[in-house]
Amino acid sequence: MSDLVKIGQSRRNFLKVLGVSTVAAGCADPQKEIISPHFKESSNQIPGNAVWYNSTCGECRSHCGITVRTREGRAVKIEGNPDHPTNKGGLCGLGQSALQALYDPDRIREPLLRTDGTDSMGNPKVIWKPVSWKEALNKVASAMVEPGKKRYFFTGETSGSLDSLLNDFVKSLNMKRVTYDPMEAVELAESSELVYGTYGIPRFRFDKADLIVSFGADFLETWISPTEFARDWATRRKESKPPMHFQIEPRLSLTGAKADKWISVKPGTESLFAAAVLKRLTHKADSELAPKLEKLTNKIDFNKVAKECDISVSHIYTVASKLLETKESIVVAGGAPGRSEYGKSLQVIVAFINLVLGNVGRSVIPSSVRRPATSLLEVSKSIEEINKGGVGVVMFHGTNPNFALPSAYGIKLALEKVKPGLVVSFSSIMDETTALADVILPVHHSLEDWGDSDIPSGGRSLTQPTMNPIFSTKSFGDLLIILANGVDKKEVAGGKETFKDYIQARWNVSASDWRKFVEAGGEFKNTDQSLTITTDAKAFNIKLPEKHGDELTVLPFFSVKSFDGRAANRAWLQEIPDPLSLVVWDSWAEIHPLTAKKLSLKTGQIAKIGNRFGELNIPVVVTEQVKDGVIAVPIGQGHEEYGRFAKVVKGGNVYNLLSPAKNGSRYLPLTNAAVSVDLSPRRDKFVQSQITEDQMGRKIAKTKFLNPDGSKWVNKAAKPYHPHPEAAQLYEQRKHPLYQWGMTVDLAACTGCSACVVACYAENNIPVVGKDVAYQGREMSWISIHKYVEGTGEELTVSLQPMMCQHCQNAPCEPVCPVYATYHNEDGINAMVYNRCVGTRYCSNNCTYKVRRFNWFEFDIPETYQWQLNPDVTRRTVGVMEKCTFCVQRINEAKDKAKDEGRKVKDGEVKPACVQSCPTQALTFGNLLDKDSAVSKSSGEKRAYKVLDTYINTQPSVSYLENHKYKV
Amino acid sequence: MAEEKKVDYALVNRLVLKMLEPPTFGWYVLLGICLLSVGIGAFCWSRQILYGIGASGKSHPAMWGFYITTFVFWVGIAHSGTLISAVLYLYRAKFRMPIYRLAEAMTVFAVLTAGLFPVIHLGRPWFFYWLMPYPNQMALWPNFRSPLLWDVFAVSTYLTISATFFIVGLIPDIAVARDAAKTKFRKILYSICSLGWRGSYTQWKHYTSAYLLFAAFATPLVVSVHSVVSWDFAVSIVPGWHATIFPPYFVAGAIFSGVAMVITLIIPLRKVYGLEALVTEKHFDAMSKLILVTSGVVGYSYLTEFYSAWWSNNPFERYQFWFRPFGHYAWAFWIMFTCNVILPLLLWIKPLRTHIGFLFVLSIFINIGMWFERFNIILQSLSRDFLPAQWGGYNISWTDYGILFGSFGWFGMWMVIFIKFFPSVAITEIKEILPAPKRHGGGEDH
Amino acid sequence: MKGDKSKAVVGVFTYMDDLINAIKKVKDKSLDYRVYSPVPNHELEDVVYPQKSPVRFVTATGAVMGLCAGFALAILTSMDWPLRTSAKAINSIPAFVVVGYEWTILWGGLATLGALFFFCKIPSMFSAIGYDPRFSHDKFGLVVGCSGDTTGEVKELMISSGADEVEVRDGL
Amino acid sequence: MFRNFFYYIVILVSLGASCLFAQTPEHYKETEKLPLSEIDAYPDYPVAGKRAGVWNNGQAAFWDLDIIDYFRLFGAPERARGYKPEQPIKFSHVVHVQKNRVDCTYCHWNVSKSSYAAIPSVETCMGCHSQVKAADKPEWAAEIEKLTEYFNKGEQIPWVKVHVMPAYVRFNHKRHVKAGVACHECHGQVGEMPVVERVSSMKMGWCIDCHRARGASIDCYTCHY
Repeated sequence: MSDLVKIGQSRRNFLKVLGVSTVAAGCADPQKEIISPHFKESSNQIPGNAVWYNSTCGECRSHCGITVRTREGRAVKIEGNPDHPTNKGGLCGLGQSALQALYDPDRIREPLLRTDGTDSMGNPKVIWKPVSWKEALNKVASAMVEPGKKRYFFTGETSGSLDSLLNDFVKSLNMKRVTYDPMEAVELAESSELVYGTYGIPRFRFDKADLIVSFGADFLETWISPTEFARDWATRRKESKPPMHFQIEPRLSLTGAKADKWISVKPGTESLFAAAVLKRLTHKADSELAPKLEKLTNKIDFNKVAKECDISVSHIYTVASKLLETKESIVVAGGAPGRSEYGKSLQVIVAFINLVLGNVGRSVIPSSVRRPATSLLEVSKSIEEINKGGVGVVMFHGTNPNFALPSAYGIKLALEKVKPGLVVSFSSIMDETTALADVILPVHHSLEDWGDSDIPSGGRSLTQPTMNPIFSTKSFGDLLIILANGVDKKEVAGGKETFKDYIQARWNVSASDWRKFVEAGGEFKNTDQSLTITTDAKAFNIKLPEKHGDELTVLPFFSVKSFDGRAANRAWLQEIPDPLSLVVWDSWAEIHPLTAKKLSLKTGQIAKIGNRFGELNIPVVVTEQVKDGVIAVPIGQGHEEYGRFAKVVKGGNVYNLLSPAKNGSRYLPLTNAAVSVDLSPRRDKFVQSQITEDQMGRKIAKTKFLNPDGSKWVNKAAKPYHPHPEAAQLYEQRKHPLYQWGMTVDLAACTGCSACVVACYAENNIPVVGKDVAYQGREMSWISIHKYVEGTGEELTVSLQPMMCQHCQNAPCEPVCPVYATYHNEDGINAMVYNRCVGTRYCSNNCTYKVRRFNWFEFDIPETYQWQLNPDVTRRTVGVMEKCTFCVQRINEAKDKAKDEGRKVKDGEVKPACVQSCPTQALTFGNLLDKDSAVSKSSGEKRAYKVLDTYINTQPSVSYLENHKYKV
Repeated sequence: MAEEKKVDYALVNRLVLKMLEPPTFGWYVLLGICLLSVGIGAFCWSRQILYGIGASGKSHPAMWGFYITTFVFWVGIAHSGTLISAVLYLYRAKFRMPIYRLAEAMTVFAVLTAGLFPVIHLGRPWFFYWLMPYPNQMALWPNFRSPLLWDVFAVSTYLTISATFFIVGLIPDIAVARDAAKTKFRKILYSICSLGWRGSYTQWKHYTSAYLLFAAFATPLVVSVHSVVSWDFAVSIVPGWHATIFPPYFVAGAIFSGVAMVITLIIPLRKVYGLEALVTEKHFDAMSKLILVTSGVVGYSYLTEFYSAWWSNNPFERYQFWFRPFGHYAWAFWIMFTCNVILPLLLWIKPLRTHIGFLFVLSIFINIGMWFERFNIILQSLSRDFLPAQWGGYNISWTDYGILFGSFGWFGMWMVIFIKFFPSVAITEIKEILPAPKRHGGGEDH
Repeated sequence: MKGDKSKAVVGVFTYMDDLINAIKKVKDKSLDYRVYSPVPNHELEDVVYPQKSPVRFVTATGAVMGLCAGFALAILTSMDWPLRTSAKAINSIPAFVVVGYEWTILWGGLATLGALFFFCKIPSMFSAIGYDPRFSHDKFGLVVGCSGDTTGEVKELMISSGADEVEVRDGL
Repeated sequence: MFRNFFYYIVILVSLGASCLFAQTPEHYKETEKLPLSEIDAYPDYPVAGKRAGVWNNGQAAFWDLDIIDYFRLFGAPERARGYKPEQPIKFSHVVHVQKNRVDCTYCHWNVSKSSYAAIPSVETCMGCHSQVKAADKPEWAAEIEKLTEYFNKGEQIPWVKVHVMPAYVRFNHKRHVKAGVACHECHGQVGEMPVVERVSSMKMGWCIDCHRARGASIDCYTCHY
């Protein structure tokens, strides 16, 4: 592991060793420095000032708007675009970590050609030979036009201009385009077509619902458009009488953790549950639909369903009666747990429920903007065809089937049979599929490239380059145009030479409008689609699951750490603990205590999970947050390629345990792969960020329970809680002349998605330490999501609490520092001066919240990652303490601006990175002295409390607002 | 003093100066072992400076560990030296005479060792001087509100005063050695070190007066230094540290460990150099009783901590004191409890109080126990404090062990050199308690 | 002290009562003398140097200065660049007591050391008149400075008091 | 007795003195200056030799021993007053500022716009030097030729930084310029320097001294974060 994150031992450090004997050498840090001024003066780039570009995130299919901060021509931070209708300012961790894909040290930097060589032992080994673009493109072009050969283009989901260019490209070159994105909810689009008559993923409006029922859809984390949904959900969740939320899934997701009730069903039986609920609702349907639905559900027997789902039958009645009671609701299904063999049936039933309840058009809006093209059927057919030979060229872009499909599909073997044809990969990172290519054409990252996409709410989002390409890469769109033009198919691009021109032509707007849209990051407008519902008769012909076996099954799920595997090469995401399992730098298997007892496994032991398709050797996390008999494993870890940060996580790829899809399914069913579990011979360190999840009644993360009518639920059995009396103040309290910065954290809105943590890593140059150092408990994150669990089984309550420096007014850390390296400044910030710190670490000992981090080593950041570092924040050296500063660089920047304009800093002008990034706006920051500021208002709310303040009188500047949860 | 009847000035000189005879092979071996372990410690420290403090086992949240434990341990060891030399001097306790020089040497060298640890412990040891109040170009001063700065003042004062006390006490004895020196090297060495002491009566007059004043100054230091060290913990808010009992508890513990260390050192010395006439069973009996008393105080303090945690109804304190005997580091607690509270109870048996072999073994156990006492206080409290989500532990690394080992070598090195080159039993003061030789009516007890 | 001290008569005594007798006689003759002893002794003290040592005044001065200096250091440096830590006052007097206390002891101790050196006239690189290595061992020495013609008288005085041996050396 | 102390002192002093004489750095020697009298482009300042107009004579706090300046053993020369590295092009501020009266902000135009006072780009230089060739002064012409070469190759000029600050100091030029701090208060009379030299210690005490005198913030977070 130390090959991954090197611990520095520079010459400077060596001087320091000498320094001990010769005393004064410590101050000798600067060396001769060279300044290289810009060659050209640029009108908008002033060295030292940031330039922001609006663009669109290219990390997943939700296409959030982003605004990218660049310094001296280099992207250093990605934030959500507040004007973008999809995410309205927040951005998930994946989107923010796009920088680490851009600056991935393992990025492919020039075109590569596969040659066969041998390693030092004489074994055959692939050697990648760098070639010129001309040579590489000539090779590809000649293979493309070889007559009489089959040609394939495997792509991910595309949108907007690229989609149309790609389709024209494959059409004119007589290629077959195969699309595969494992996360795309293709079954949802299909069911939408069946039930509503509109093919495409509907828009979901979680802010329009007083009741949320989700069958496995983790809409706060990875499902469809999580940032948008989280924001909508949170606007309502913050209310004093929030919408009730049921989550029906076998493994508690983050969304489930935020739900009022988690109903843990057996995997694959969600459709039965949904059907049972539908049965209770059929009478609400109109006269035409009702009999059909009754027919559809007539075989449902509630008790049988409850038994099959392994739940109490009352849950079905509760969910159904709540749906009947509530006027405005939303029912969704999906996510990995919802994608069983019967996933499509589930979606159809859910669509019917929404239809019956009148949600369609209000909280569920059928839409054809996002039309998934993913088809596993096409993929497997194409693989069969490739196996037959006679293939001229196979191209890949934006998809990694060699990782994201079970090995049973045999794509690796198929690609070996392409010879003498050519396998071409348009990829900027060596993933598992690219590793099989003959020619690799490295493409721009979306931050270096042009592009556009359609927004579900209407309008178009534009992607623009935020910096010059750092390596010899080319835009994928440009490459398509060059290749098409090179083989005399100029009609593909309509005569355009570059992809940018192509987009501009396709947008067909005036030059001034174009400029306006580029600046804004797209053209945003609300288009109301007229709604006509036509239900296909086939929708009533769905299959429901029969009896399930009792064997152990594996349940893969998408996680905020790795998504479907695309995020595995981000050091930040690997380092940040999974908010629920708390695992760092690893893959893991969640097992219920009862199952674990049967298998005699303990947390941290490495289990061998295998079936006839493959095996995993991953550590076990014993937790009640998963159904008995189910082994939940995150998707996306266990890469064999995909860069150093992905490869370091060993243990195998969970896709390899799954059996191929049956019955022409367009997606891969993820549940119900039977496995056997054993203790693995593999030995490895296992790191969890917490050693306990019990808050021992300390009232750190508070949850207020509500009765269904919204009043406070009082636990009469609980012991009375005696807060300490108001503490006397020994000293006169500090007066702040202008500002007293403070923050509030709404625990009801916090989903634990860890976007704030990523934002903090990116903004504050926090080093990634790697697994070995994390194993010693030496992570550096300034803000972390703490998880506390109370209750067991049905009563399980998970609290997720972002914990950062509380900037106490009576900070215990300050008076103990012998050198004033930490003190209280006049803005109420608990300041930390790195260069004054000698490293006694007393402050950390005395910190009640233990939020101070110490630089145990000089962490070596890979060179390319260094280009991301924020020049406004000092990189801390070895031996100094560091912690959250409320992003003082941003405060100073705002003050600087305010001073220029001769005014005070306005409310909302300063947002620390975490506050800015929060998709749910759970965090509020501002001046506590200003009684009208948002933070003053929210810290004065009834729910507000300060952690441990009644015990130790630290008087934090950070207030938390209690989480609330219905007692159902 | 029945058995000392035959002891006269000449015998004292002969016995003590015998220890200064040219080193034997055994002495070189001992010195070699010490130097080797100093080397190991130095290597570990260099490596730690090179890579960062992460080379040691400290972690989040246990940011203090072996080094501060060892620091407190050595400061504690230092205490009994001053107690024996200064406090007992003021009380005119005669049983201190044969052992006080060794105890004082132990004090100085233990403080010398302890003083290294705060620097070793620093994240950036090359800036250790920022803790000193000196005018600098940054126009910055240290923070006098920090207990660590109090430590700097307390320990540096302690080192200065105890070293002065020690050296002043040595001057007449070095003069004795000078006058008996056989080799030229030693002659020069002792001439320089004795600063030209002649023992003229005016000198003696000022000397006794100054010595008394030194003793008077060193006495409050005995109480204050370890109290200040204990404030490092007691002033903070960590559950398990934040207790008003800490100063007396630490001082008692310090004396306890110090007396044990004196026993550990004096028993082999007495054996090797045949000092049975000077260091008698009576002295061991007195020291055993001191151990018994301080062990009682320490044991009582342990129990008080538990009681006050329970009585306070403070969940953090309560959990901490449940965690100590039954938690993850329970082994450390039980080592401490056995060595410091249970084993010393055997000293109630009178024959054991003068049983040399038993005392030697017991004293080593007490030293181990006292090291673990500090380990318990520091590590256990830090690893389980307010937020359960931030709980953690300590990953003991070989750097930790290496530096701990090195500190014993460092201490031992000074002791070994001292014993061979300077009188490690106070010649003058033993002579002082002997009856002055008189032609008429001798035998008057001083 | 007074008179011609060209010669020094050195008497070596084994017994303290003999020595004291000799000193008394020398004192009666108002001769300048010096006593060497391996140990300090009260009886001797009463004869030779009955008044109190001035070291204690130096010590007291040092200690008081240390107390003031300690508090001054802490207070003045805190005022020089007032940085607030926690809600504590810039002049947190209770915290500064430790500094004052330690410096009282430190300065007092160092002043005592200085006074000791000053009054004992050490370090001294010059050999003392009439010093004999035995005086640090088990013998007492009495050195009387006198003119050449009184040496016999002094010699006689010492022998009569019980000196083991008497020797005449050159004085200052 | 006093004689002994005297010996100790003599030994200490001679040790110290030997360091002093051995280590007087080459770069610290006085440089020849053009007469100041001809210059009227500057505001009034006390004419006090080399460091005229420099805040506190370029010295840190009054007790600063200037160890770094005198003993190169103890610190990087880059941090010492008198640091005067050789530049890739022998650019003379004397010619530009003093003779031709070019305003500082003409080339360092963003000094009031950003925290950096950026070195002008090659293009900016060529703005004038595409015309100005100094054909009558061959040694100047050679330097301009070098500049033209850089321009033609499209390369940046690797200027050597004179005012090197540690990475943990955040100095904001804009704020200082807007507060009315004149360039020469820190940088000295650059117009008199044929080769730019560091005339201020730029150590913390020196900054603080001025901040205190002018009532500017002395909060640590103003400069260190």
